[in-house]
Amino acid sequence: MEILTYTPEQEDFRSRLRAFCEAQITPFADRWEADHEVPRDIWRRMGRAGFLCPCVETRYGGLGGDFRHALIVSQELAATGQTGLAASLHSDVVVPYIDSFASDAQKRRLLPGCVSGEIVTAVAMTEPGAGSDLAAMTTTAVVDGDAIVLNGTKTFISNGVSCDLVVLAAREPDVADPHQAISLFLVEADRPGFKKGSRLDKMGWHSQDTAELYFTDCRIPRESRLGEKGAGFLMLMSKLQQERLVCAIGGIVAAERILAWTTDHCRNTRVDGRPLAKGQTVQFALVEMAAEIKIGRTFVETLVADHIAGTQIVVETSMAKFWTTDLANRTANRCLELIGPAGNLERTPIVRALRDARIMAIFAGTNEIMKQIAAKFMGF
Amino acid sequence: MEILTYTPEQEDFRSRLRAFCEAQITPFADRWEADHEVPRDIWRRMGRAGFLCPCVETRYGGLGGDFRHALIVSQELAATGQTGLAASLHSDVVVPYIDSFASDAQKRRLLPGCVSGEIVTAVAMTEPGAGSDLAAMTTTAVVDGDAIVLNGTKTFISNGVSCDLVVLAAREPDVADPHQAISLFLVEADRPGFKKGSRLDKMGWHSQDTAELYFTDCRIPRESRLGEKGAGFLMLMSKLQQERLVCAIGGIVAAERILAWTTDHCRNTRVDGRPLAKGQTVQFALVEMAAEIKIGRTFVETLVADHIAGTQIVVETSMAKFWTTDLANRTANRCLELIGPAGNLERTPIVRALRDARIMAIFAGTNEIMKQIAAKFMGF
Amino acid sequence: MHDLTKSQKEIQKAARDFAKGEFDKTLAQDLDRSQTFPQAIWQRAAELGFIGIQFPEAFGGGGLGLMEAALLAETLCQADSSLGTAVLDAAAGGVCLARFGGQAQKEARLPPLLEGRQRAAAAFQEAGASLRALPRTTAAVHGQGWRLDGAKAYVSGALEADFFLVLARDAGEKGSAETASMFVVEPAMAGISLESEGRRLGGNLSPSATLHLDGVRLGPEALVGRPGRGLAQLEAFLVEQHILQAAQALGMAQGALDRAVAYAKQRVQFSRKIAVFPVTRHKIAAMALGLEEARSLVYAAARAFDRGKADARMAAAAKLSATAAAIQAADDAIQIHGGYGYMREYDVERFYRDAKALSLAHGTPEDLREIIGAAVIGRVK
Amino acid sequence: MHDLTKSQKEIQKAARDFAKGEFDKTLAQDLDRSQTFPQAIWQRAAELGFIGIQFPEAFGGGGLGLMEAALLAETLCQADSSLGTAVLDAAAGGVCLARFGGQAQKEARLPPLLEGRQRAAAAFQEAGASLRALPRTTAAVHGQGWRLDGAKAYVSGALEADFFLVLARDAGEKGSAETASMFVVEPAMAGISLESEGRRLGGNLSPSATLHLDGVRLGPEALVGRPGRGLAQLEAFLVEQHILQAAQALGMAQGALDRAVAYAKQRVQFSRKIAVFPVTRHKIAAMALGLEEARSLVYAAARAFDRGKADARMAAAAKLSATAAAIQAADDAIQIHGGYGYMREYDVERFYRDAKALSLAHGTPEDLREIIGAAVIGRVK
Repeated sequence: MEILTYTPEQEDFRSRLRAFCEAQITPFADRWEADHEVPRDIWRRMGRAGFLCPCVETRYGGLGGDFRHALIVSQELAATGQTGLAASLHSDVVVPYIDSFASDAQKRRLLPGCVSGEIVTAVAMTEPGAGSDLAAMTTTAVVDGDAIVLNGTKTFISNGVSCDLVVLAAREPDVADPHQAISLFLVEADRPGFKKGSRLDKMGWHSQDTAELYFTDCRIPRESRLGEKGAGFLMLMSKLQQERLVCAIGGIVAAERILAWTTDHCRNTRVDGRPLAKGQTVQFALVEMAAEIKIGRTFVETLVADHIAGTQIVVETSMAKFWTTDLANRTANRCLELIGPAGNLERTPIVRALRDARIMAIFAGTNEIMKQIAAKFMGF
Repeated sequence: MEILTYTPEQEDFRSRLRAFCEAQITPFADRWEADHEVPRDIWRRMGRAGFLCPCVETRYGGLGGDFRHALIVSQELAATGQTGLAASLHSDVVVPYIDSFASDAQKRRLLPGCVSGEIVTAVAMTEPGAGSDLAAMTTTAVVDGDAIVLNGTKTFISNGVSCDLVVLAAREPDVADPHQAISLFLVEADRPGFKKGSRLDKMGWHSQDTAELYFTDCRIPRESRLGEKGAGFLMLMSKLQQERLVCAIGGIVAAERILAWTTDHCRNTRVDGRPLAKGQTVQFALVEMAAEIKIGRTFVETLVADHIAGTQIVVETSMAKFWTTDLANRTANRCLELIGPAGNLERTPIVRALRDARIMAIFAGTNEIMKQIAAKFMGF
Repeated sequence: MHDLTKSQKEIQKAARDFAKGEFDKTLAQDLDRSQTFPQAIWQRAAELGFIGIQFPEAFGGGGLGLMEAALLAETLCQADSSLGTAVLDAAAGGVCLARFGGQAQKEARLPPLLEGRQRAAAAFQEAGASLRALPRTTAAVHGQGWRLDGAKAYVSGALEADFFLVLARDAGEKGSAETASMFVVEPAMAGISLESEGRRLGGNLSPSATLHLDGVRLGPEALVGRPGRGLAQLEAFLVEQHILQAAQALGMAQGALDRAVAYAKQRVQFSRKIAVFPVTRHKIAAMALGLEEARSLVYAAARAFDRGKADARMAAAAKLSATAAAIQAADDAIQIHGGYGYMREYDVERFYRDAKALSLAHGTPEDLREIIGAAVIGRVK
Repeated sequence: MHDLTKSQKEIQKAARDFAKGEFDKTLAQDLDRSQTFPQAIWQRAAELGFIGIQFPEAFGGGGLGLMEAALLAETLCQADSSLGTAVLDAAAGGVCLARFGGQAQKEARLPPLLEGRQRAAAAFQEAGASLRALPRTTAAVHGQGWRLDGAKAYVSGALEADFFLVLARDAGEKGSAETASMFVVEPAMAGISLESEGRRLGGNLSPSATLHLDGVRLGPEALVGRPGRGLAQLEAFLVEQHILQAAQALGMAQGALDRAVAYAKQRVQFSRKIAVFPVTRHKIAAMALGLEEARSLVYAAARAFDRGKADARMAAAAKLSATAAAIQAADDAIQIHGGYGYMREYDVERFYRDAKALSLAHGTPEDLREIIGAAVIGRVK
């Protein structure tokens, strides 16, 4: 059965996006990977073509779409074999903070640029000493007259080099309770005292610019606070469901792409004169992976439907995040075994996919954190 | 989201069935297991209460229900901790052959008894030398005047001792092509030349009477053929989707029951003064199992919906059968580890569940056969 | 491959011959069903010197090493998982006497065990307590001796044991100490009662019971080893026990593999022996790999034990590896047998149940992972 | 635990000291990035006698056994997965010469290898052919020698190798034979060309190429071993190679485990060292268990080899076990490191890539399962 049905507009969106990707992204993916960045202009082209932030309301320049758009974008971008153009992060993880919590004035100022690709965004929570344990964050935000002064270091920030705007989580030291001391701030990249580190060198996601961000007496206007003072944690929590769902979608579409490529490879590659896919053990492996992926996809689609309907699905989303991202890793590993010695060559696209997939079990809350959350909400 | 919604009648059916099971089955499950059979009368009581063959049309005595009833029955019976009262086998696997392929006369004669529990049914395909490989079956059916003469041996026949009526697959030797030589026959238990073997002694399913059936010059009336001559394979194939879906449902509900019991146990059992469920590794194990089961359940429910809608889901059903039955085994194994040394005592209900679960990966087509079918239909 | 000595190979052969002569699958199935100990086979094994071959010769043992005991255990359990473990476990409690007991205790108690006249059960686990926790059963000083109160659960072979080894927390007048001591108790003693635990998943030839100790008075001769050293003695017992259990599991894995291979080579489906299908072959390869990994590890641990170099981590790893291999091999063997694998007539389902039972006794996989993790990580500052 | 001799322990220590002095993680990261062979380290290793310690002393080898070679490989790869494999693999092709070559070949070719002056690549795998298939590359008799045509793929270290060992099907005038022969060829020979295969997932310090052989004329001195015995020689090579690869994988597993434990003992989350969280501890226990299983098996196989008792099944099992342990340990190490585990700065992602690469070279897991399954099942009637 079809869990999700798409409107004709969404189907049109998908086919236009696919054409866009095939023409403007996929052919350049290898170059971007080698360059360790995507050209700034591709964001603008993607934005101008209407593929960024489709869920933003039309009065701020968006399509007023729903979360099915996120699934479409994730799926089409997965097929491009690069991660640098992190549209899902921008559209479905970062911009929603602005969309949900910013004042109308902030929205008018920022959202149109986010939609058009003029403004690339990042969200900065993790610190060198505060990964899974957000309450341990030490970056401070101190009100000083009309300004707020930021000090601290953030790390593993995706779009960290290319970002024009950061949604920053920081502690307001005048509040004692660590959970009520966190606020969010909108920080533009050109603020004095805000310095971007160089790109972190990673196992995968080579075209994605992940970096440390340094704030040294960085002054931002007092009205840069996003939402209420001390509501940072609540805001983060309220958006994490969507972020994790974005990850779960990412896990499934990655696994699907890896298996699809491998299945084609096994059909078309002869070993000792016979297509790999004619071998019984290869067939069983392909069937087993296909089954897991199909089962996972069905679950994720029901969560997307629930999320659109506004249902609270904290436990299910946490489960989906760890299960699908582990699935992506497992699938990539098993596929390389089927491919054989060529599975060690980077010219085999699945090799990059394996490297790219590995981070999914770590980012946006490690899979261990997902299990802790599920355990907590299940009352253990 | 709710994949399946139930009618008020179905909800009522569920609560009446639950009450019936709690009063008339669960308290006696241990005794039936020890006796290695269920009393003949419980079939009749269940039938009279309207819980057998709910999908049979009302004119033959059924409820005219749909496959959601099968899910309800499977779920409620799983909670009783016995397998001898194999209502799903009778209602959802065997009787559908009659329901779909019998003549109106045959239906009028047999279906009301099937519904009321007067007639307990079995289906006999497997032979000692023909398990996964049905085309190798050697039981013969030879027309001799007004009679058909049966010779051969069937094995692993559930309800083999208690059955009153067998749907028998046999070869008509006058047809050469092995796939076109198989027909189905309706054989009553009291036919001369039809002998039931003694109960096979199994690892689990102790209250279920599984037996060999011997046919020695067994004469049945010529009109006992079910459906067309030579259509046996096609009829079997056409019903296997539902049979496998019944198995997939069985796998999920078994896993759910095993995990539910274990979760309660871990909440309520203190080791070294602390509930097991407060331990991090126990929590993670419970969450991981819960995730798999939830994901599997979602998939199976979509297949039930598709099956009701008449969609062909051969590949998906094969996948679901092997995945959910492996899941049930995996879950039982892992749960016993969490339970600890008490996991070796039969008074821990999960121990019986582990023994009962093991056959699921074998019956109704081994899980290897499921993968072969999926591979074939996927074009490998 | 494993460089066995001539005498080790002779032990393997003697055990194989013994099992061939004495073990019978129908008998094993009947005993499993009726929860009966194989009395005659056990006594014959004792006559042949198979019981306690790693115990000192002075007390009737074989004077050999744990490696020899492991080879024996493996060979017997390969022949039959239920008969093998039943025969081998009958003297399990004796290990503590042999290792920690005084001269008088050893002289009095070991020979009857090793001659097949008495059986001794290891009664260390308590319900609601972890494997290596300070026991809740107490031993209060009472005159020249002690008074024991508490209960031990999951005691295999308890119903017919002639004596038990138990651990009890040292309880002084001022409350409980953080130490424990080990004692030998007999079923006829006042205050001792046994409560059957009924049928089990596996290990049914040595049915288990809960041992209740209600004000059991013990004289000074009941103490095994040094007072207050009970937990350390338990740890030492577990090292030896885990290696022996691992060896039993190896045998079960090999036995399941043997049966699966034999079946696959004669069963025809789709007009071919199923042993030629790649999926069958890879399943068998996986079974063999798990077994070879475990066997190498178990032999290395047993040899290290005999050199005085074994530790808890190594023994726990041996048991975890070998029981996992046995469970997997038996599970795969069932699957390869198809419907026949689920029938009691075909042994592999019993191997599976016995392997699972073995994995849960005297240290579950969770317990063993805890031991290994703690040893690898060491002290965290 | 593994009962190493004094001299074996000295080899471990020497290797450890060497790695401590010469290996550098920044260097390893740079070489991995630039696909560069560690020339200086390799030559220093040769000076110290680390290259070919299992080769005969007469030709510059160490005259020791495969067990010693395995310990060396393990220790170097524990220190660094990339530097270790690069140094060790530089003489990989030499194994065939040492085992099957004639006196003149050995005298001429082995000393330069073992002195760190030349490198030799094993070029046996073909694209589109399984590991042990009759090669499609042909050797047609041509005068006193042969003419080779075909291609070998995935040849590690090919671009800088001084010679290659290749296998070619014996092609007579009347068509192809079912036998093959082994030859040594040099990159400067007419008809030889190398096509780089670019960047790899792992093993980037010895980048690979496809070796094209187009009408390469060889004299009689190019034949290694006996004519027509190439496939048997390949099998024998694989036994030794699989054990050596297994030893490298052991080192990678241990290296990943070391790094994970060290990180877990210093990383604080939720105000506690993550090494105290049960889930971390059990993950580390699982890593250690996989490693211990593999180590016991690899050592048993290496010792059996040195007693002349190794076979294809044992070697395949050793490699399958150890590479699986290495991949699992490195994967878990990444997860324990969290985001840092994904950064190149923290080695574990490189260990993961190198382990995965190792598992796919000269025998994938599928190939190894095939070898084991065939050996366990034997002939099916």
